[in-house]
Amino acid sequence: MRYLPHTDADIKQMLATIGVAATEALFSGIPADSRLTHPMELPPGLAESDILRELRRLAAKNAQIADWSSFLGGGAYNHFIPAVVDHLVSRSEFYTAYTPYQPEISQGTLQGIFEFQTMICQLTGMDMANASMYDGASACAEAVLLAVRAAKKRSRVLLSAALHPHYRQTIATYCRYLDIELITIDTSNGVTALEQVEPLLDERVAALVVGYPNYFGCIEDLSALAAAAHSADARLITAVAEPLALALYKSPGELGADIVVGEGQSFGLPLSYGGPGIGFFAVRNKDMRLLPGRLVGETVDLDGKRSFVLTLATREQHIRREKATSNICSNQGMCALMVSIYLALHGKQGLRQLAEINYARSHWLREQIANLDGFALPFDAPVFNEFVVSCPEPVAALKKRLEQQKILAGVAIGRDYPGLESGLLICTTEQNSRQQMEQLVAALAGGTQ
Amino acid sequence: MRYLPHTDADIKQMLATIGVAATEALFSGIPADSRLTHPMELPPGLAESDILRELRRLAAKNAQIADWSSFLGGGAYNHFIPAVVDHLVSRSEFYTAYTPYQPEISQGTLQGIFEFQTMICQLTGMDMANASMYDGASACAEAVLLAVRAAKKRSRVLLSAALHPHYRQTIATYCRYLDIELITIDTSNGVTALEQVEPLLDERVAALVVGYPNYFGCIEDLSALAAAAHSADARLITAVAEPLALALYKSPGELGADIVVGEGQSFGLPLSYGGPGIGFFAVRNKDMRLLPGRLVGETVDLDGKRSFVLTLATREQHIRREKATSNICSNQGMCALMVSIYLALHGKQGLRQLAEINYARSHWLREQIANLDGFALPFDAPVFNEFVVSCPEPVAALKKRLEQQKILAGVAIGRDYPGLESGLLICTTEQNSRQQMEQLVAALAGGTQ
Amino acid sequence: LDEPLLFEQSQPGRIGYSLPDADVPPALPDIELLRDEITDFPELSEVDVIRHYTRLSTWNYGVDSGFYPLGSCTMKYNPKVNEVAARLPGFAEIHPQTPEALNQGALELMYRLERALAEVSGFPAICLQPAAGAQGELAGMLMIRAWHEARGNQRTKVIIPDTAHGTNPATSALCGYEVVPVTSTGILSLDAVAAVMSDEVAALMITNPNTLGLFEANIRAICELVHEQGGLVYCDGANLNALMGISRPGDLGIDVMHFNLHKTFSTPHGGGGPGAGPVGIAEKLIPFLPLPVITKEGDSYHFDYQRPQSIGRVKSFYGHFGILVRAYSYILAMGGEGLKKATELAVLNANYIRARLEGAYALPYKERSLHEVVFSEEKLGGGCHTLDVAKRLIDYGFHPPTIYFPLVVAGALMIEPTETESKQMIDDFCDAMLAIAAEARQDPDTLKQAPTRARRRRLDEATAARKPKLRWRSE
Amino acid sequence: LDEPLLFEQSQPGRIGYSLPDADVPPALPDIELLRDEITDFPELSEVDVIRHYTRLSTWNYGVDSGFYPLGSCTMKYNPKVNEVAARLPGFAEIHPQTPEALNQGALELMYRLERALAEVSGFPAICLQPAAGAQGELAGMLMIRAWHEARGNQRTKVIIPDTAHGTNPATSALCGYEVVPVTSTGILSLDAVAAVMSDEVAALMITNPNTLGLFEANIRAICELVHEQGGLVYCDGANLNALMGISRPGDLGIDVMHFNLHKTFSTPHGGGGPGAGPVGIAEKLIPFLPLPVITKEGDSYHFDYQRPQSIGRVKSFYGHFGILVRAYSYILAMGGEGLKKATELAVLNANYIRARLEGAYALPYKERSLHEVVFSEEKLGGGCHTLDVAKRLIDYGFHPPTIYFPLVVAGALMIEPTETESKQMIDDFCDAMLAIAAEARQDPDTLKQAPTRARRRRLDEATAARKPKLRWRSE
Repeated sequence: MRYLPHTDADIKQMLATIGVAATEALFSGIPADSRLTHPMELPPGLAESDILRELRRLAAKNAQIADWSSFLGGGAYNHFIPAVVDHLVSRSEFYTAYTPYQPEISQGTLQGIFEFQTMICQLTGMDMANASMYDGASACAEAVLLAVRAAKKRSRVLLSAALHPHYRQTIATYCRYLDIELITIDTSNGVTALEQVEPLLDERVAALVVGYPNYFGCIEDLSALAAAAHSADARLITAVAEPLALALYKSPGELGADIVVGEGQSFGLPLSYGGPGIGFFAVRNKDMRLLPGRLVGETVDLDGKRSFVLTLATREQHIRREKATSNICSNQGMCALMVSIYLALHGKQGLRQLAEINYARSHWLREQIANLDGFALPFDAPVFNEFVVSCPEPVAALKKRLEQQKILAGVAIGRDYPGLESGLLICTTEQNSRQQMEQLVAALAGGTQ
Repeated sequence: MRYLPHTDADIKQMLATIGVAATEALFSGIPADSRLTHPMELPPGLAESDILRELRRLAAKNAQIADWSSFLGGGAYNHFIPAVVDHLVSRSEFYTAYTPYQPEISQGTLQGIFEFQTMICQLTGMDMANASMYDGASACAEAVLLAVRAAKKRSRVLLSAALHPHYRQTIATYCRYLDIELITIDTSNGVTALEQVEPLLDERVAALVVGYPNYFGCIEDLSALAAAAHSADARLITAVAEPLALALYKSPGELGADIVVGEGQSFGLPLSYGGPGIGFFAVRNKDMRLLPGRLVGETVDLDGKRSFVLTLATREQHIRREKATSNICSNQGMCALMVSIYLALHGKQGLRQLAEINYARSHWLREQIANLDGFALPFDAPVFNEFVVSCPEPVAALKKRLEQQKILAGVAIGRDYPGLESGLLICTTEQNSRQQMEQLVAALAGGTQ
Repeated sequence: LDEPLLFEQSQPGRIGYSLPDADVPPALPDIELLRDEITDFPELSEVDVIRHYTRLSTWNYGVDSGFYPLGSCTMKYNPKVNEVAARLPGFAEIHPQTPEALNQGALELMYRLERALAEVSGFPAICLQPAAGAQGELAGMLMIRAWHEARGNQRTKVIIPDTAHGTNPATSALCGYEVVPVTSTGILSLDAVAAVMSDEVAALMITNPNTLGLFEANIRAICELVHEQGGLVYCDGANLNALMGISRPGDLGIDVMHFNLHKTFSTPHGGGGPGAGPVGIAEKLIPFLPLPVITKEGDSYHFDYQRPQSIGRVKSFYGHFGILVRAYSYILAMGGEGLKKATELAVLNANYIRARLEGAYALPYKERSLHEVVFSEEKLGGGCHTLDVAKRLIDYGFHPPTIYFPLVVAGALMIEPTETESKQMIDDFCDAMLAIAAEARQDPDTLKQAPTRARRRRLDEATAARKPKLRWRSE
Repeated sequence: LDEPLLFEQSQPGRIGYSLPDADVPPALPDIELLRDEITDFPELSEVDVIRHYTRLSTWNYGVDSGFYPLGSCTMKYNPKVNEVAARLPGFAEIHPQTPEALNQGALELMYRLERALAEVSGFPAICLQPAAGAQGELAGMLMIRAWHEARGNQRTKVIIPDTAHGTNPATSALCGYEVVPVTSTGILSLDAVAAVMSDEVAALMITNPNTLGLFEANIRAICELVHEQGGLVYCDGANLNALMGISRPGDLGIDVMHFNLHKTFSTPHGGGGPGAGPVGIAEKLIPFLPLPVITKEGDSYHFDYQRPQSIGRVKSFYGHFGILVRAYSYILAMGGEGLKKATELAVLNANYIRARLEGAYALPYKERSLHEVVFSEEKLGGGCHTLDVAKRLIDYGFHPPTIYFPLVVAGALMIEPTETESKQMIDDFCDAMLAIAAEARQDPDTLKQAPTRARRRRLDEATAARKPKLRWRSE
C-alpha cells in the first residue's frame, strides 16, 4: 500500500527489536472479549485512478454552480476565488502542519494568523480578534456564552428573528443546558424591531444579537441597537454572515457593537456545500481574557527578533479544563490562511470595489424584479447583495419552474419565517453577469404571463 | 493592473531619479520612423473570472478524454497521472526558476535533473543521458546529427519507415540543408526489413534509425539491427515513443543501440494536445562530448559537500557558438521533474506492473478484434500496448461511426502509409477499462453486421 | 532574511486584484451608512502576496517536511489525491442552499461515509456535522444529556479520568455538568469507577486507547457498571488509529464516540484546522441526533428535519463537507484491509520506538502500549528537561513530540509516529533521541540553547502573555 | 540537512503507487524479449517522494522566492491563473490524434493567439509550433533558406553581430550557413553591415533591442540595405518585452522573428523549460511555414497540410500547447493597454536601476537603454570580479543577474528587472548592489567567500567537467 512504507524486511527487523514474533502480539493488551473477530465489511482498497473515477461519478450528480445561474445566498456566497489562493494554500508546509505549538518552526502559520487577526480587527472595527472559530454560527453561539459569562448574574439573551436561522438554532443548541434564556425579537420592515427590544432591556439581559446584514439581507440600525443595549449594560453582539458588506457599510465596531462574530466564507473559501467555512470573533479590549479560541501574539526570541506565538493559553481547555472559556481547541487554520490571502490580494481598494459591484448589481436586479407584475419588495430597509422579494406564485413551484431553465432562483424563507411564505431571498454577487440577471428577470416574468 | 506593482507615486519618484519627465522619454532611442503610432488592436484586459470563463468556453469545445472511450496512441499516450506529480511540480520554487546557472541556489533543480539522467540511463540501459530535449521527434533529429558528426565523412542515414512519421518529418526538416542523405527502409511484417537494411550498409552510412516500439506498436529486433549497423561501423539509433514498453521489453542498451532517444510524455505528462512533452537522449560513453543539450554532473562545494552543477558546457552554443553540438539552450526542466516524480513513485515494481497491465489489456483486445468478422491483424511481430488492425470498412467511416458512440477508435495510418489504408492503430492503456474495450469490440462488430 | 508583515509592505494604490465591470448603473448606499476606507488595510500586488506567503510557508514545518510525532495528534501523511478530490468542482462548487434533489452525489457521499465510519467503529448511527473533535464531544454529550432528560432523569455529574484531554472537562461544563475526576493508574480500574459512580452521574468520559497509549482493558466491565447505574459512556475517539479492524468501540458498550477525521482518516491538520468530528452513537441515542439527519429512500437521499427530540444544530449547514470528501477518498484508497494494516503498522512503529528508547528514557508505564508511547524526563541528565529535548530535536530536523501531556506523567514526552513513517525514518529519529540523551549528560548546554538551526531561537512567551500584542497597528 | 538521492533512499519492496487490476487474463511477451528488473531503479513510498521533492524545492530560488534579474531572460512573475488555465481538463486532457472537428476549442485558441502575436509584432503570419526560442530560430532560418532556394539563390552566409546570443550562430550552422561576424559598437551601424553585406549573404540576424538593451536605431536602414542586396533579416525576439505597443518588428522591415513566450508572455521558465518559440514572418515567407498551418474557414478551424513549399515539421504534433494556453491567458489578462504598460514599466525599472547604480558600477555603453542595463566589472575594487558580485548578491537574498554576457563587455553584469518588480524591491536590490560595491573596496574577502548563506558554497566546477559524473551508480 503506497501510504504504508513498511517492507516485509522492515517489519521483521522491527518485531525482532521489540522482541515479539508478530504484530498480533502487540495488541496483547486488548482482552479477547474486546476484539473484533471478523474483517471489517468495507470494499477493498482502490487504485488512485479508480478513486477519482468513483468520486467524479458522485460529483457529477451535484449542481456545480458554474453550470447554473445561481442566486443562492442565505449564509453562503458564491464569490470568485483568485487562483492565487489555492496555489498558496496548497503549499504543504502550511496545510500538513498542526497547531503551532513549537513556534520556532511554525512562524509561517503564526505570522499568518497574526495578520489574519489584524485584518479582522480592521474590517470589523474592533480591538482584537482570535485566530478563528469553526463557522459563523458556532462563533455566534460562543459569543452568547462569552456575554453571559461576562455579565455574571445575567442569563437572558435577545436574539433578533432576522439573525440567520442556523445561527439561532446553533445558539439554542449550545445554550440548551446552561440556564440561558433566549428570547426572539420580531422584525419590522426586515430589521430587528427596536420597539420590541427596548421594553425587554433590563438587568436580566446579557446581550442582544443581531445580524449585519441580517438573514433578509437588510442592514440593521446598529447604532440605535447598541445605544439601547448599552443603556441596560447589555452587550450588542453583531453576527456578519456576508462580511463583504463590511467593505461598504460602516463597521459594527464603529457603530458600537461589543462583540462582532461572523462567517468568513465569502473571503476566498469555496462553497463546498457549506463547509468548511470559518468563524471570526472580534471583541473590545475589556473582553480579552474571556475570548474563546486560539490567540497569536507578538513577542521576541532570545536574539530579540520579532516573533509570534500562541498566547493567553490560560483561557483554554488544555490548561483550564472545565473552567476554560470554551471547549474549542483548534482554529480553522487553513481557512484563516485562505481568508488572509484573499483579503491581502483585494486589499483596501479591491474589497471596496468588489462590494460596490455586488451592491450595484443586486440593486439593479432588485429594481427589475420589483417592477415585475405581482412581485413586490416586502422591506425597504437598506440591503447589500441580497434581498427578499415576495412572489405572486408559490415559491416552491416558482423555484422548480426556474430550475428547468438552469436557474437557482434563491432561498425560500417561508420554512423559517411563517408569514413570509411568499418570500424569496435573492443574492447577487460579482459572479452573476448582467445576462444571468436578465435571464432571471425574464424567467420570473414568464410565470406571471 | 494586478501584475504591475507600480503606484503613481512610485513612477513619479523613479522618473525623478532617472531625470526624465515621463516614461515616454525613456524610449528616445527609438527613432520616430520605428514607432507604432496607434494602439495595438487587442481587446481590453479581462478580470480573472472572465479569463477563466472565456478559456472554459474554449475548453468545452474539445474532446476531453475522460468523456470518451479513447484508443488513441500513435505517439501520445493516455496514462493516469498520480496527484502527487502535479502537487510537487506546482511548487513554484521549481517552475518559476530558470536554468540553474547559479548552482548554490539551484540544487533542487540540479539534483532533480541528475536523478532524471540516472533514471533514463537505467531505463534505456545506456551509459549517460542529458537533461532532456524538446520532444521525441526533435531528440531523434538531434541524434541523427550527432551520428553524422561522430561518423565524420559519412552522410547517409537509414530511417525505418516504421519510425513515427513525425519523427521522420522532423529529421527531414533538421537535415534539410546539411548534406545528409536520408533513405527510408521499408517494413516487413510491421518491423524494419532487415533484408533491405543489410545491402545498404556501407561506409557511407552513419546511422540506422528505428522505433522501439515502432509506429505500428511493434517491437523491432534490435539485436539483429544493431549487429547489422555495427558490422558497417554505423550507429543504431533507437527512438522510443512509448517508453513504458521499456519496463517490460529488453532495453535498447542491452540489445546494442548506440543512441537511445524518445518521448517521455507517457511518464506523468498530460496529453495537452501533444505538447509540451519531453525528449530524452541517452548515449554510450564514447559520445559524451558530442551530446547536445544540458548536462548535470556531480561535484563538491568548497566545504566538500556533494553538489550538482551544469557541466561540459564547452559543447554548447553559448560557448561554442556556431561550432556547438546543437543550437538547443534549454531543456524541458519542468517536464523532466514530472517524469522523475512519476518514475520515482512507480519505481521498479510499479513500472513493471503497469507495463504488464498495458500489455495484457492490449493483447486481450487485439485477440477480441482479430476474432471479429472482417477484421485482421496485418502483422504478427510482438507488440506492447498498441497494434494495427485492418478493417473491413473504410477507416474514416468506421471512426466517424464510432465517434457517435463516444469512442475514439484509434489512429488511421493510411495517410502516412500508402498501402495500409485499411489500417487502424489501436492503443490500450491502464485507462481503458474492460468495459470500454468490450464496448469497442461491440461497436466494431456492429458495423459488419 | 525576515519577512515583514503584509501591512508593512503595503503601498498606497498598489493592487493585486482584477474585477469585472459592474455592467449596471453605479449605485451606493446612503452616505451616512457608508464606511470610510479601511484604515491600514493592506495594498499589495499579486506578486507581493505570492512571495509573502511563499516565504512564510518555508518558515513552517509540516508532515511533508519530515517526521512529526506529535502524540495524540496522529500526524499521518495526507494523501494528495484527497486534495484533488475535495477540489472537484462538483464538490467544491456546490451551494448548501441548493435543493437536495440537485446534490444527490454529495448526499450519497455523506451517506456512504457514515456507513463506513459505522463499520469501523461499530456504532449503528453516525452524525457527520460536528466541525471538529471538540464539537463532536459537545454534540455527543448533549445527546447524552438529552437522553437523560427525556427519561426525566436530571443527573449532574460526569466522571473523567485524569489522563483525559482538556476538552473532556470543558465539554462537560458546556453541557452543564460538574466534573468528577478519577485517578487512572495506567488504565482505569473498575474499582476506581465504582468508587465514584452513582445515580448522580450522567456519564463517564473515557479515551480508548488512553493518552498513555494503553488500551482500557476493563472497558467492557466499566461500561456495564456505568450502564447498570443508569449512566452512559462517552469515548474520546482521538486514538482510534490504534484500533481499526482490531476492536470496535461500539461493540464494547460505549454509547457515544467522536472521530477525528484529521487524525485517523488522513485529512490535513491545516495548521490547526479545519478538521471534522463526526459522532458515532448507540441505537438508543438516535432520536437525539443533531439536525439534519441524512436518510436514504430507495435510490435517493434526503435531509430529515422532522426529529422533535433532536438536540438541534451545532453549526450551519451540513458539516465540513470538504473534509468529509477527503476522508472518504482515504477510505476508498485503504479499504478495510488497508485500514487494519495502518493500525498494525502504527502500533508497530510506536512499539519499535519504545523498544529503541526505553533504555535511555524513563518509561513510567510498563504496560504494552499501542499507537503511542509516553516517556518522562526523569532519567535526563545535566538538569535538562523535556522542553530541552523537544527544542533540541528541532536541530536534528524533527518536529518534537507532544510535551507535558498527559499531565499524570512528569515532563511527559508523548510520541506518536503513525503508520506512514518508515523504519528508516524512525531509526533516524531514535538515533537523534539517543544522541540527545547523551548530550544531556555530556553537554547539557547544547540542549538548553536549542534550537539553533531554526528560523528562531526560543521565544519570550512570558512577555507575550503579560503584555499581549494581538494585532498590528500603524505607529 | 542534506537530501540523499532517490536511489540512496530506496528500499527493496517499498511502493508508492496504486494500480488497477488488469481485469483480463495475464499475458507476457516471450521470455527472450523480457527485460530483467531495472537495476537500481528506486523503490519508495508516496510520502518518501513527497518529502524528497518538497525538500529539493526549498533548495531552489525562483521568481516566487524573490527578485530574479537575470538579463535577457525576462524573469517576470508567472500568474497563477495561467497555471489553472493550462490544467483545465479540456486543454490538458485532449489527445493530439483526435479529429480536428472534436478539438475546435484548441484550434480556436491557437488561431486567436496567432492573431494576438501578429498584432503585437506586426507580422502577418505566425507559426506556433517551435518548442522554444532556439527552435523558433531554426524554423525561421530554415524558412529564409527555403525562400532563397525557391528563388534558385544559393547564398551561403549569415551576418551576426558580436553581441548576439550564442543560439544565432549555432542555428545558422544548423541551416548550413557560414557565420560572418560583425562588430557592433553599442548598436549596429549601417556602415558595418554594408561592409560585410554581399550577394553571398542570405540573412542578417539581429537582436532588437540588442543584448545591451539598446534599440537598433538603424534597423530600418539596415533592413533596406539587406533587402536591396537580396538578403533577409532575422530578428531574435528575446527582448520583445521592451517594445510592446511601442514598436513592431514586423513594421520595420524585419522578415522573421521568434517570440519567447516564457519571457515576454509570462509562461514559467520551468527550471529550464518548457518554453515556446513561435515565429512571426513576413508575407513572402508564408509558403514556407512549418506544417501544419492553422486555418479558419467560416466558424471552423483546420490544420492545413497541403503546403508543398513548407520546410516541414520541427517537432511532433502542434507545439507546446500547454504553454500556448498560458500565454493566451496572459494576453487576455493584460489586453493591449496592459501589454504596453508592461513594456513601459519594464523599461522604467531598468532605467531606474541604471540611474541608481551608474555611479558605483561602470557603464560601458552610455546610450539610453531599454529593458535591461549592462554594467562591467571595471570599477570594482579589491580585485573583485563580476562573479564575486553575483555570489555576494545571493547572500543578500537576490538571484544574481546574467554575468559575462554579452561577450563584448568585460565582466558584464546584465540586469533585467522586468515590469513585475516594485520600486521597493528594486530599491532593496540597488541598496544591496551599492553595499557590495562598498564591500569590494573595504572588505573584498567577503565577496570572494560568498555565498555563505546559501545551501552550498561555491562549487568545484572544474572537477565536474574534468571528471564528469553524470549519473548515480550503486557502489
